[in-house]
Amino acid sequence: MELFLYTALFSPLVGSLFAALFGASPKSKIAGIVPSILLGVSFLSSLVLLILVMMTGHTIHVEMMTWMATGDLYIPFGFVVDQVSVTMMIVVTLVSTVVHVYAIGYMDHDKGFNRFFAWLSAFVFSMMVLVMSDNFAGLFIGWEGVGLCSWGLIGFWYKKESATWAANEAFIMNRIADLGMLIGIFLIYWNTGTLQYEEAFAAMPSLDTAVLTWMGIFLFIGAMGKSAQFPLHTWLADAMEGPTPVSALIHAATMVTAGVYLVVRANPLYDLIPNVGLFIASLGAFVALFAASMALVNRDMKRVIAYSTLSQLGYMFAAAGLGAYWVALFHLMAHAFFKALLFLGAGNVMHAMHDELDPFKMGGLGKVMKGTFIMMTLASVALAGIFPLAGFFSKDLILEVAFIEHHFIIYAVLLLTAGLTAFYSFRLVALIFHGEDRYKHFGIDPHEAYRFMLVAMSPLLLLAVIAGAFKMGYFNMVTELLPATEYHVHSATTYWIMTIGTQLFVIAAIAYAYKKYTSKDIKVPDGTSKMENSFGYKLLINQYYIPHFYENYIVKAYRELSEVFWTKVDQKVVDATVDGIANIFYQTGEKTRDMQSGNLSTMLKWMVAGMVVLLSLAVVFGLAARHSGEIKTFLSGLGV
Amino acid sequence: MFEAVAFYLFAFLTISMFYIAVTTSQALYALSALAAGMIFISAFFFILGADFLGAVQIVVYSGAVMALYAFGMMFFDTTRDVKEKQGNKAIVIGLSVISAVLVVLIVSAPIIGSNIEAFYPVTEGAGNVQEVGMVLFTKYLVPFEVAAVMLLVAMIAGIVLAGKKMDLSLTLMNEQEILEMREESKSKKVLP
Amino acid sequence: MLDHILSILIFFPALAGMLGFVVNKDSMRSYGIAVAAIEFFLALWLWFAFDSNVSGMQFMEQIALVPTFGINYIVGVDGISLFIIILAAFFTMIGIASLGETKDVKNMIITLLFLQMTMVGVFAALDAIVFYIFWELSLVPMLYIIGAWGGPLRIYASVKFFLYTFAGSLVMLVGILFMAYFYYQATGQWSFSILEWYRLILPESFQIWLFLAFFVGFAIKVPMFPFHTWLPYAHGQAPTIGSVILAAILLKMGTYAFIRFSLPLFPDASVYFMFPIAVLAIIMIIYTAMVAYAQKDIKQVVAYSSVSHMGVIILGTFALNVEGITGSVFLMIAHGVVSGALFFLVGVIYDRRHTKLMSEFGGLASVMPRYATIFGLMLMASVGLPLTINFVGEFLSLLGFYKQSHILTLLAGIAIIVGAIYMLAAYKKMFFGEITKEENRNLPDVNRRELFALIPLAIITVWLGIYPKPVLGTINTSVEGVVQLMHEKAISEEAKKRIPSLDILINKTSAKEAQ
Amino acid sequence: MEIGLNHYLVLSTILFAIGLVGVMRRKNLLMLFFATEILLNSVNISFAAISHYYGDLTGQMFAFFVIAIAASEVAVGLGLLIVWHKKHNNIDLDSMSTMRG
Repeated sequence: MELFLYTALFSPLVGSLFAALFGASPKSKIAGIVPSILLGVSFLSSLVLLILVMMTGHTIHVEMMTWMATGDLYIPFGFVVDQVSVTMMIVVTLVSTVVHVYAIGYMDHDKGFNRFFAWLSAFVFSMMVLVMSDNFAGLFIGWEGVGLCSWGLIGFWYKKESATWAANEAFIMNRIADLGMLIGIFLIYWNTGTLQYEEAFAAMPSLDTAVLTWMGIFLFIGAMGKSAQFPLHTWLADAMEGPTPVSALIHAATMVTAGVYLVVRANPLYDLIPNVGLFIASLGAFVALFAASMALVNRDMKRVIAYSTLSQLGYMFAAAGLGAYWVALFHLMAHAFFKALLFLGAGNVMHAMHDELDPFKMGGLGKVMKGTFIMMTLASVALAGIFPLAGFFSKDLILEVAFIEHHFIIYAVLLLTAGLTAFYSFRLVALIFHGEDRYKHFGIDPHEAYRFMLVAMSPLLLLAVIAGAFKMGYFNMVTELLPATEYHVHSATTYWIMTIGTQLFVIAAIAYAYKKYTSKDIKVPDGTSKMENSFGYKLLINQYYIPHFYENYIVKAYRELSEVFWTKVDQKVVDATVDGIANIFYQTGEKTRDMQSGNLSTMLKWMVAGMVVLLSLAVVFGLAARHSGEIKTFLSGLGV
Repeated sequence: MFEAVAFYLFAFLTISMFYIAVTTSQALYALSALAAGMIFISAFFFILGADFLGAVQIVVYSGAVMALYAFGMMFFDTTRDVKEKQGNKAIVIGLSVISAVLVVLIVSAPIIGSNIEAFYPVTEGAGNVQEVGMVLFTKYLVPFEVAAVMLLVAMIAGIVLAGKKMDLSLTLMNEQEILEMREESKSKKVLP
Repeated sequence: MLDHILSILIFFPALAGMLGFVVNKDSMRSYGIAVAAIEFFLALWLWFAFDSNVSGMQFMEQIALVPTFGINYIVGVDGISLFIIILAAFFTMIGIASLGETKDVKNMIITLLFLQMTMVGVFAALDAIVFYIFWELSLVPMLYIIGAWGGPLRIYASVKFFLYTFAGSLVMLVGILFMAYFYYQATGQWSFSILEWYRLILPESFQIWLFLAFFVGFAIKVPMFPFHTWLPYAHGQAPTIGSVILAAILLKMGTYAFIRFSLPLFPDASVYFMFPIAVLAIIMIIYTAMVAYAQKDIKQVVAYSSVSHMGVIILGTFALNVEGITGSVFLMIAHGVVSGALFFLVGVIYDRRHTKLMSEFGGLASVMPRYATIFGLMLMASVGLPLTINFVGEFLSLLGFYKQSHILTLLAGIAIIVGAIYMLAAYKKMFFGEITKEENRNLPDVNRRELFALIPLAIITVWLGIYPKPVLGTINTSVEGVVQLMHEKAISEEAKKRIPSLDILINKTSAKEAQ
Repeated sequence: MEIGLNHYLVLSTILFAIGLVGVMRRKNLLMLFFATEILLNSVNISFAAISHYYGDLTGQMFAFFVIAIAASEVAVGLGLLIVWHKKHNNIDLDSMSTMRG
């Protein structure tokens, strides 16, 4: 079995290195195909492992080699395949295989084709390390590894200023969170004496609650960065500067869910500290609403989807925070499928529209791009949570969890967000695929993507539609590891009212979106309409002025402070002090040089002066030595 | 009583002689005053019972050293006044007085305060010269010999240094030669 | 031969350097490479013969120099110094091999060989006087390198470098002499042997003063805030090879000396000063990182970043537990490799453009992809990404210090954020964007000679990041000995508490009480 | 009125001060030598006085050596002075400034 494990883990790395070999050479298809095949192999291995784990219920645990060992610290490269990680492995390898194949078409005309696949496969490898590691340090390796690959991929088009800026922003924001994570790891090590999951979690119940709370908080700070939770969320929207397959894979399906994975993985810890859990849930609910509100008005297709991702991550955290880890993980999985699909569809649209992102400049594309249209619509339906698509089973479950756990505010917020989600998803669909062919004003001639790209997307489509069917099987599997709480509303009536009510609410939102955005009056907004000048719109389109705030009050302040530190403190204070001390000697030398006039008479005078000084010293010390006793009592009287 | 009178008398004489020596602008006056001062100092030695030292003082200083100076001065043009640029007198006198006071402080304090044991006590019943001879040729034999060698070296050094071109005699040269020599030595003045 | 391998390692380069004066100018380069390569292989042999299960000194040699005052030529290595010696040999080798077109190559190579003698000498010396001699001697070749081959401000920079570090080490010398005096007071014998000193337990007040005296010398060498200002000048003016050796090896003398002298000799004072030094280290980390961000010259960025990382090393050292000290020793090596490589990389671009201003570059990624890749790798190592060499050291250092103080570690951890900020900003300015300057359009990528230096460094960076065990294990054994010694020597309750007892058997020597 | 050691010491100090004044004030090298002699003599007085009042001959011994040194000093010094005078035709201190730093 270890063979499958290692195959699943290392074939992406091999693919990455293979593509990297061609890194500097001109584009060659093989650099895309080989990593894709290797990822397929990885996926198949994961599938075998999944079946194995499902059938036998055994988990596979291997220790490859020692990484760090010093003092009491022992960190191996250890990997574990259990119910949770195998789920993640399937999601990661599946989505990334699809994205790889898709990217062969998508990146067809790009000069950095080979480099792209090197980075992308490296990302998958890091992600696999992240999910398969059996200890926190290994998790951290993957954690930083995905951050690095995300940096490389967001800034893939490095000639674009905005892309490199976004890449650096993402990396640095993640680093801020990683610090929290690192501190969490330190806390775990010094309190439990180990970083292995099993032993650490086993030791936790005997620890002080305060310590556990800090652990939970710091680990969650790490999760907040990676999963772009408020207030570290701004990087995710900017990360859309990267190529679309990257957005699909990293910023929708896998990397951003790592935070959720961490919370799920650390469920024994969070079970012990329900207060932190509640905080996580509240923050999740807040972010769900907060992100959805920004998605309502945004005029950048990819950003809308990014905010939607953010919002869905909020759902996941809400579930995880409330202790419904398996629900969170399930939503993570379902979300990965339909969100990746949505992004890839958006990629097709972008290609067709020559990298135009404003949906207001599209319209009526449904006629030209049938396949993409169907896929994106279905993905949006799944996202909105309409029965019987994947979203219904996962997302509505979260609503039920909130309801059953009697957190009605969270429930209400999430319910409202569900409506908003439906609205903005279909606002996008309507603007892109329905209505007038506004793109004609811009002289664009859209075309459908390569057929194999559509074929590559189809597994995702399939899963987005039917993923709900796996719910029970999945439940049985993961609850061997996670708390097996079934969430059923006690009375059937309430259940039906809730479900149908939600469905109706969502459908109403969809209908409203369609009505509003398929009309023939839709024009490209030019900043004159009444709505665009309203305060709410401005607030939302400017993302609550948070990026503005960060830029002006943190980035600029940091830059200016750095400048001050350098020009003022380092040069004018620290270095000037040193030079000043040196100058004292130098100046003394210069000044006393006159003493050496060479005139013997003057020198004799100095000699006598020196003699006087020495004589006076002799007198002083002679007196001091004679009266040392009295001086000591005097000094001690002064308190010296 | 006699001792006190002698002390104050010679003290006054010595101080005034030395004062003249350091203030006069006439080299010859200075020399004479110094020689006189030296002789008056020997008076103190006699008062203090160091007869031998007093004798040596007169012989060496007034005899040898002063004669040496007198000979030396023949090389220089001593008839003209010694012209000296004066600096700040206050500094000169101030420094001197302060150092004098300090020396008094230091010298007087520990000697009065502590008991000094005599290493080489004065032998009863022997004259000063005898005593001196005994100590000088026993305990201080090596320094004495070294001093002798030093004097020899100094003598030779003095002769060598001063005796260059001694074979030249201005009285035997005619005016022309003397002028040439002067010119030559002037052009040789290469010291920066 | 193995019995005298350390002496051979120390003096072989110097002798070869002296012979170098008679070597023909044209064959000097190959001569230098040959000597450095032999030295490097000797160093590797030392590693091979080294028994990593022994925590004490190995390959000791002792020759009496001034027996009346207990001054002996004593050398020896343990796990702490072993790798720095190897690193020194390694850097001299690749430094000479990758030496670009330089005026007066012959003198440069001879100087480097002398420098190597002093470097190996410092890390191998076990007698305080011998240590001090090598420590001071190391200034001379460096002064020469900066002063003779440096940039326009080289005289100022080299004099500043020399005087500053020299002033510090004079204070250290006073400390050494006092230490020897106390040893004499306690035992009635003169000795400058560090191992003998280890057995001396001093009262806390003595420890504090002596610690301060040593601290001044070491802190200037490290250089710790606020003694760091000589470093940017020295780096800014030094030729590439000078910066590389300075950053990779010479700075390590300070941190190494902390572990060799300050900690085991003055355990109570180390605990007493732990927090003030940690605060200094944190200021050093954050402040210099911010200053690095404000720089316009890429070499200055690397120079300040190197100061910033030295802060983490200091922090790890003063964690006073095995994890922290092991981490800091490992980070010394890591920092040597990474900042050495970064200086090499800066040298590569300087050779091509004769400027180090970042505004002169931009878009280099498309012109020099290989260069950009290696730079990127080193950048990531510098930022401390896992699976690179720096991470292991930084992780362990911070982990170690976390035991002592949570808040301070949190503050020190900001290093990973600020480090990323200035490094990424610099990388962006140099490599990303469109090519703005015409001169940059046709720059040649790294050539074979440069790759000879960079590829091994890149390999080490990744190799020791993934599999640090061979190095870490050896360091760990020796560090355990040091920590155990400190625990046993500590007098105050506080120190006993802060320094963990390891309950391992080291050859316990009966410690003698000082009066 | 008894003359004690202190009287001699004070006298010696006064002479010493006079000597110092001469040393500092005189610009003529010959005069400088005179001043030096005064300094040496003032010390000799105190040596002799101390020797007398403590009944110890060491003081006198020292005075002898001082005299010896003074004599040799004069010999060598005058020789040098003559050389200098031959070369420069003056013995003024202000003209000697080759030691200028």
